[in-house]
Amino acid sequence: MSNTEKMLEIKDLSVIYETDLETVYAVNGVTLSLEKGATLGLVGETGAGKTTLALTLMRLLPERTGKVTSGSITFEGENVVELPEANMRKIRGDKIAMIFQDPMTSLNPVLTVGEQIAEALYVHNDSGRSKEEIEARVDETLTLVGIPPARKHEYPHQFSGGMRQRVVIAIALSCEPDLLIADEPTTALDVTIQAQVLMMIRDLRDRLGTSMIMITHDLGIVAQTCDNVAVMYAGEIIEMGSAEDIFTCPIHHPYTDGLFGSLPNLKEKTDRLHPIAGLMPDPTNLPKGCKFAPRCDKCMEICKEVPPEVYVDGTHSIRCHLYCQKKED
Amino acid sequence: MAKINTRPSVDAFEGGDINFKRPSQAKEIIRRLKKNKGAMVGLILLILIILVVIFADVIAPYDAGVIQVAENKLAGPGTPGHPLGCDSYGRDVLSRLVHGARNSLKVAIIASITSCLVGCTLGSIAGYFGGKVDQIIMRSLDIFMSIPDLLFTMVVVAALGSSIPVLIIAMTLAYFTNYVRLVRSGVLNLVDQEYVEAARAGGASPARIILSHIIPNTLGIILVNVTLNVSSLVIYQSTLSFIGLSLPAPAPEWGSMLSSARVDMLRAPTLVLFPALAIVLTAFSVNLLGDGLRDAMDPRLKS
Amino acid sequence: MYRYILKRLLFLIPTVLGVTLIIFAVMNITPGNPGRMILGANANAAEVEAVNQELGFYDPVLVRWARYLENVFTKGDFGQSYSTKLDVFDELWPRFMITLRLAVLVLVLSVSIGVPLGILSAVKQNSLMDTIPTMIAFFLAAVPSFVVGIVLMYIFALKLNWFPSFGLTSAKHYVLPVIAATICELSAYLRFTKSSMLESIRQDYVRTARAKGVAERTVIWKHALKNALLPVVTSIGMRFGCLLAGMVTTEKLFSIPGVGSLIVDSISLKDEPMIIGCAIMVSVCFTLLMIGVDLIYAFIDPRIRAKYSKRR
Amino acid sequence: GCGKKSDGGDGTRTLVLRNTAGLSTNDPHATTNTHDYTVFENIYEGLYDLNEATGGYDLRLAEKVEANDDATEYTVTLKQGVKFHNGETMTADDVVFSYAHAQKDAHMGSYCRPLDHVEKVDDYTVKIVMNQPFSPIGHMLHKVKIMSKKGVEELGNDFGKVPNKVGTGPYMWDENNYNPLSSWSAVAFEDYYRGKAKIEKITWNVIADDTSAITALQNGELDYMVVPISYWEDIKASNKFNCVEKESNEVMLFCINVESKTHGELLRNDNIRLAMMYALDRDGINKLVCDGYGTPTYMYINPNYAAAAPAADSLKNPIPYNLQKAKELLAQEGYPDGIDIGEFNVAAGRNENFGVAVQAQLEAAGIKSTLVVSDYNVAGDRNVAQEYDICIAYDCGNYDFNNFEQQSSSAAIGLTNVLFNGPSGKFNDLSAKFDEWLKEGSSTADEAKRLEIYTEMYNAYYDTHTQVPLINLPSCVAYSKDLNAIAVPTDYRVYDWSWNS
Amino acid sequence: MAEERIPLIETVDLKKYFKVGDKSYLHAVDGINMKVYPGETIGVVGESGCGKSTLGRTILRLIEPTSGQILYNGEDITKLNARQMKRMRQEMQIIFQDPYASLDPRKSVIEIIAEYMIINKTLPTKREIYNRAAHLMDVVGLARRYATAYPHELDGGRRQRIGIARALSVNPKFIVCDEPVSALDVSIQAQILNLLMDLQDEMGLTYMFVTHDLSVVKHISNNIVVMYLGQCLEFASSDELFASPLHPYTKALLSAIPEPDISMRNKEIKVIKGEVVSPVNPKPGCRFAARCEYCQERCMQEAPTLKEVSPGHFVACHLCEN
Ligand SMILES: Nc1ncnc2c1ncn2[C@@H]1O[C@H](COP(=O)(O)OP(=O)(O)OP(=O)(O)O)[C@@H](O)[C@H]1O
Ligand SMILES: Nc1ncnc2c1ncn2[C@@H]1O[C@H](COP(=O)(O)OP(=O)(O)OP(=O)(O)O)[C@@H](O)[C@H]1O
Ligand SMILES: [Mg+2]
Ligand SMILES: [Mg+2]
Repeated sequence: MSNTEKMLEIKDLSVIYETDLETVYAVNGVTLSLEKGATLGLVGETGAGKTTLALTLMRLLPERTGKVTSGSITFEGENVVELPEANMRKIRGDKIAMIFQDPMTSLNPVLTVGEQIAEALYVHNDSGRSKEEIEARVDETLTLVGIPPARKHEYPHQFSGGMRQRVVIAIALSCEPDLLIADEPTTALDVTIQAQVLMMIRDLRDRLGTSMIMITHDLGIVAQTCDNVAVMYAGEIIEMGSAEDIFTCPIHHPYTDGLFGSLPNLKEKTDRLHPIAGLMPDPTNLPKGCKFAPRCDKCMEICKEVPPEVYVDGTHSIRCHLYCQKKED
Repeated sequence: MAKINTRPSVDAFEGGDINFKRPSQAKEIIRRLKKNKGAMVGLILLILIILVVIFADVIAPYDAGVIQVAENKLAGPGTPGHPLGCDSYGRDVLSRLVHGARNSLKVAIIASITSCLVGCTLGSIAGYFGGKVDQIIMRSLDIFMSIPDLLFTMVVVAALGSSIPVLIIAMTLAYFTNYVRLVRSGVLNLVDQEYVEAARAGGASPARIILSHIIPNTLGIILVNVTLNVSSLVIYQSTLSFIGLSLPAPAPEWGSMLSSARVDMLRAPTLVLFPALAIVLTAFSVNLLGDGLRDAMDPRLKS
Repeated sequence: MYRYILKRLLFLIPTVLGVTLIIFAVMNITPGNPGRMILGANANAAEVEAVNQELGFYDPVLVRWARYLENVFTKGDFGQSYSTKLDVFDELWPRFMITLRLAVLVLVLSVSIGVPLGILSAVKQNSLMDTIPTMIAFFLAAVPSFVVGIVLMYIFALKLNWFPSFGLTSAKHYVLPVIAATICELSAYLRFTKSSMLESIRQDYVRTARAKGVAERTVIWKHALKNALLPVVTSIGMRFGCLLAGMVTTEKLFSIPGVGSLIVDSISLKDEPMIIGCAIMVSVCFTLLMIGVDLIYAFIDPRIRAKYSKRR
Repeated sequence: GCGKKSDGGDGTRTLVLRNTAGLSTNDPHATTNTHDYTVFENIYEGLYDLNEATGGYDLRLAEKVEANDDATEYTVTLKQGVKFHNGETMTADDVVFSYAHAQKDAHMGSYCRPLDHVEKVDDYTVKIVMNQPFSPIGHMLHKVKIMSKKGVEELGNDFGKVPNKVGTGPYMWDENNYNPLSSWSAVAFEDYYRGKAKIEKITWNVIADDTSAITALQNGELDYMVVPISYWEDIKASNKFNCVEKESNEVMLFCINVESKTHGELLRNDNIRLAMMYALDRDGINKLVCDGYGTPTYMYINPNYAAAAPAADSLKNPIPYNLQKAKELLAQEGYPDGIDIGEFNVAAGRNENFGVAVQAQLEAAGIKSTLVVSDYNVAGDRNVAQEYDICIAYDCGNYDFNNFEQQSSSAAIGLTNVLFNGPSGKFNDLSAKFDEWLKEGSSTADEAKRLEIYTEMYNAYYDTHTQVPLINLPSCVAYSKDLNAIAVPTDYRVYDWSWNS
Repeated sequence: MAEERIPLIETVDLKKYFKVGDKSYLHAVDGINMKVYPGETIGVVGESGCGKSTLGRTILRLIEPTSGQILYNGEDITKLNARQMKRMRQEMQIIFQDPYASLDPRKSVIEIIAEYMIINKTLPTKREIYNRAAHLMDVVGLARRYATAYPHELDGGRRQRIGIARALSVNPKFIVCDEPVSALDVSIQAQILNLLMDLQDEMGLTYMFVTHDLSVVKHISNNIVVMYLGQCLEFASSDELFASPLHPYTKALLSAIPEPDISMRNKEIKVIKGEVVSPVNPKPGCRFAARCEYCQERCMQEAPTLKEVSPGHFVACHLCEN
């Protein structure tokens, strides 16, 4: 947090999926930035566009269907959206790495774990490391994530879910990336394993000074690991701020309030939860005003018609008419 | 992701009367199918061919078997009264093609369906009951499968003599094995599905589970296979004709028309051309349709 | 692993039993007349009858089946052809080698063209590189192989006189039959590889590879292909097995003395020992091939390798 | 590999011939297949040789053949100085051995049935002892090939499977090219007693398929070929070949089974059979099936081919095509709307073509039938077993009316294979008479007498309308312009051929 | 705790072993003794693969138990024949984890809900059955316009409601909820939890609630069973368990929950080392021994049995015995 240099700036990014049958508006005008060494938590419900955003950063959107319709992503001074594929390939895996959600399917079943980790090292071998050096680095990375290096000759199916996720993390970390995108890295894991993996990610991040985007829908994880938090809803960032802003500040976007209301509390006995009514809007047919308006219990007339501006209070920003109006008043 | 289609309101059954009308899921498939140009071309061609089959007697100028006149021997296409010419017996080619469509398609379609029925029955028994039953069925199937299709068909036809029922039996025997495996693996997948377990939790009997849950859910892939099989059977039948094992001489059938026209190939190339075209066109359009169906049923393949 | 192979090899015995029984049973529906075949057209009925009696031709199927098996397993004797009176095996073997040579050529060609084309059209899905080969494959899949053969013969042998139209005596002779058989095989491989490849390209691990910055070529060849090959290998095994008996039309058309034409001839002659010999030969081959396929599987896919080595 | 290609003139050019199937053996006594014999005729020789071009037999390895009075013993003087391919000289021992060998094998044995044994008189004389007088003995003397006793015994079990040197013919098996499945060669025998053949080497290629054979011919890969009729016009028009077309001795027959278990009653009705006779339009059939190259005929044997056969005009009541009359007859028998006479048994291939044409003609007269096509052998068996209502039969290789005796026991339909002395008794008397005629004919040494008997028998037979000749098939042969060949339908003798210089 | 109340469901030394390979058995459920009282909810927590679902399914006899008894109102249902079991199925139902896989994709919503009633002929006519199905849709909060929709057209939350309506359709007393909310987003999860609790209040249902989410289980359950490798390690009332967990595994489990509270950010997490070991032919001794930081010699040899350490609080651990 000492260095306030921005390493990643996303401006007004919109992404759609266009298929024969329909157009999905997955990301709608997202503006975000990330400081060097910081961790940003990205939370939101299923289909909010979190993974799409991450894939856009990696330029890994499905070739024919996924399209960036507007905006820019500036990573270390370069606009990722317009970068030629060859240059992008240099960044991928080396500068930006990604941990995928499902450890069961994201490893190639027919290659050994060691081969899969070494691959990124071979691809980004600018310093001309020898084979031995690379193998040594593979061992090192495996040790880092707590797997005995001797097991690098084994295949993914010989590992349990937790260990596979560690391997996925090892792949991402092998080239010491500047930015690590973790897309729900623990959703598929058990609580105890999740704790192990989260601890490890936290440790590694702190040790290596990597910036990180942690995508999750678990507010608990965000609270435990992130410096900044962005809440996504229907492809928009509806609230953003430091962890303190989100977890301690009394004012929130009604959706964020709803999220907190939905969580059963471990400390006090609650009789009823207070969830948000209804469902996310159909991403092929978004409401024209505030996207949350149909589910909002504080919905006003204006919300249905006009997309809200962003209310900013220091590091805390909320995209809601409630607060914008207050400010104007 | 959640995509909510608004169905015609059924709120009407509030008062007690339920208008239980089930919108067909096939609609969605048809909608996707309609977007597939190839499949539509195939479908239209196929419909035309089937119309020809149905109205063969109306379309064909002459009775297929009867020799017109010796003078017409090998009359070229465009001869008055014989738009596609005559064969070496002076028979009208158009009439024989049209009547031949009946035999060719009848055998292919029926054999495709019977092999499907036999295969599905065995496959679902093997898959659902598992254990010994499965072992016995699958081991015998292994033996069956190790005899190549063509060899088996030839032996059967040679033993029983060539006729439409025998061809159907022979082709069924050659093709049912695919279905057994297909359906069995489908059933094995489905038996582990939670909705099958849910049905058992509700007290459903094995028969009900197979009939109302498992079969409908494997139907799609079975249907695709039945379709594609029709085309391979049309070709298969022509292969049998070529080696002299298809329907006996005077019965019009594309394969035997083709192979008997071969001796006149130098004098009358169109005699070979027309039945060949008929076979290719039919198989081609069935393939197009079958492939389109598969894509329509598995939309993942497209994007 | 060895135990597993051994077990599979042992399964050859029931296979041979089953295959022979099936063929015996089917042939028994309308039996031929071996005596007549052995003695030729000019022999009189009494002589024919005597030979039939001697052969035990009037015994029940199961008895004949058991006798046959006894000869096969105790003496390695597959009987004598009714029509040529040669040992079935002696007659079969040279023909089998001919077919095998042809089939291997066809396999190599069709796999080495069909599979890459399939990969190409999967990778370039919906581009011209996809539509054109796919459409051609589609069309060819609808053409019976003997029609392809006839057309080739008409053009390249008769009209252009580039290649001979019969036999297999020189390299030139192989060209037309191999191409004719390849064209149909090839389109099957193309379609199959394409769909398998499309399936595998969609997998998450391919995305993982891309996320490492791996070049697209490597992604396809190293990550997607190896997984996509598994089902293709099975189909290669199956199709090759069928090819051994299935080149009948090509063999007939180009007058090639292979197993296929032997089968057809024996069937029309009701030369029972020959038919059964062919069936056993082809089935055993098929079973061996499938064992081979399983081994290749294990070689490609560590999960399956593990399954075999565990199964002790 | 193949023999050297042409450089013409010097006689080293290899003659390339087509064989429709592979060799099943090279033991001339172990097969009766035409496609094997065509080859053997150039390699092995008998005491007699058939002269296909003129009909009748020539002396070959026999110098002289004399019969005793009752024609049961023949004394044969052998040619001297005849060498086998292995260098041995032919003696009486070899002849005795060869006849014994032929008698042992069922195939050749059927030709030797009336033969008792052959005994050696001296080194160059043998005595052939018959069980009964046997007029077609010429055919036997031709069919049984003389082989070197030593040569055969040396080969033991391999005889028939490997190239041998046991023949006396103008050509001997080429050991360098012997693939019975696909291709084999024979080279001229240096010490052939009639002088070495003019053509140095022959190669036979197996080409089963007609289209590929025609292609090969057109491409110059074949020098001589019997051309299927449907290609004949093209071949002639190409002007590249010497083309010879003539009548062959192959005849197509149409048979009605009066003893049929299912339709016997109908078929025993003389008028219905007669109606069928009237319905047959031989010219139409000829045009459809033989492109008009065949010869419509009422003769069981082509008189032009046979040395002793009734003349073409010896038939008293040939029935011409008359559709009207056929219909009238049917109506008269109470079937104005037509009848169904059951199964029409034909063998696949050429017979099938005739079947299709005949079936249609019968149908035009209101006589319906169902074609049952099966493999040649299967169809033959069905005919022998009388499992048909009507059928197409095919007869060839009759060079002598005398052979009727043989045909009567053959599986291919010959005269007497149409069952006469059946349970219905329709023609039982005639059948008995037949046996007499045949016996008398075959044991009569006097040829004029024999012809008289046969003519009588032949008229009686035709008048039953149970088996009638339809067409004499044409024989169309095309051969290279470089070749001096004597075009015959089947058993060519390459010895008589030569290359044009 | 259990005075004169009769448990609705009781399992006595219930075991389910799956045969894997020739001689190996997978001990999915290994001697579970458990009592569920009417109107209460028993929560079952544990890591993936510890046998929670198998336990639930075995209790309903969707899987035949290897040994042990299942008492429903005191009646041993393991002895019932197919017909009696069919009747029993109307008393006991199940809601599945995966709202995608548990609904037949070829059947419309109303058909799915009506299926059990048709099978069991709960009501005499089809019309009545469909009317009741429609009514059940109201009960679980599904708009009636979805009656003829297909499951794939609906989102997870709605689908889960279908599953609930189907379970309710035969008026069961006891429902096994096999992780009914774990596939859902928090806001939807909360909606469903509320619904389940409301239904329990209204209909007096008894739940067995299987989950791996501790905060959910605490919210909904009266008593909690902590399972590990097919065995019950700790059993206590919900409040008791969270207030004073005894078993080292339970403690670690509780500390591993990430809480949405940044003040807890630097709290000590007791990370359990290692992973769940294979349940195939387990070694003797305490199942948790291999991962336990307090593991002693004795734990490796002798399997601890479930003992009541304080009223209503049972633990299977040698350490906690005294
Ligand atoms: N390849 C695709 N084609 C079409 N639509 C897609 C595609 N991938 C995602 N979408 C749609 O885009 C929207 C955003 O999806 P995305 O995967 O980014 O959501 P998410 O927030 O990551 O959800 P989750 O929490 O389930 O991972 C969803 O509505 C989804 O259905
Ligand atoms: N039909 C079966 N055959 C063999 N083993 C099985 C079968 N069903 C379950 N198992 C095994 O039994 C053990 C317990 O499985 P179960 O599904 O009950 O676990 P769970 O606690 O519900 O896990 P999860 O949280 O992943 O649902 C697992 O190791 C599983 O692999
Ligand atoms: Mg996502
Ligand atoms: Mg479970």
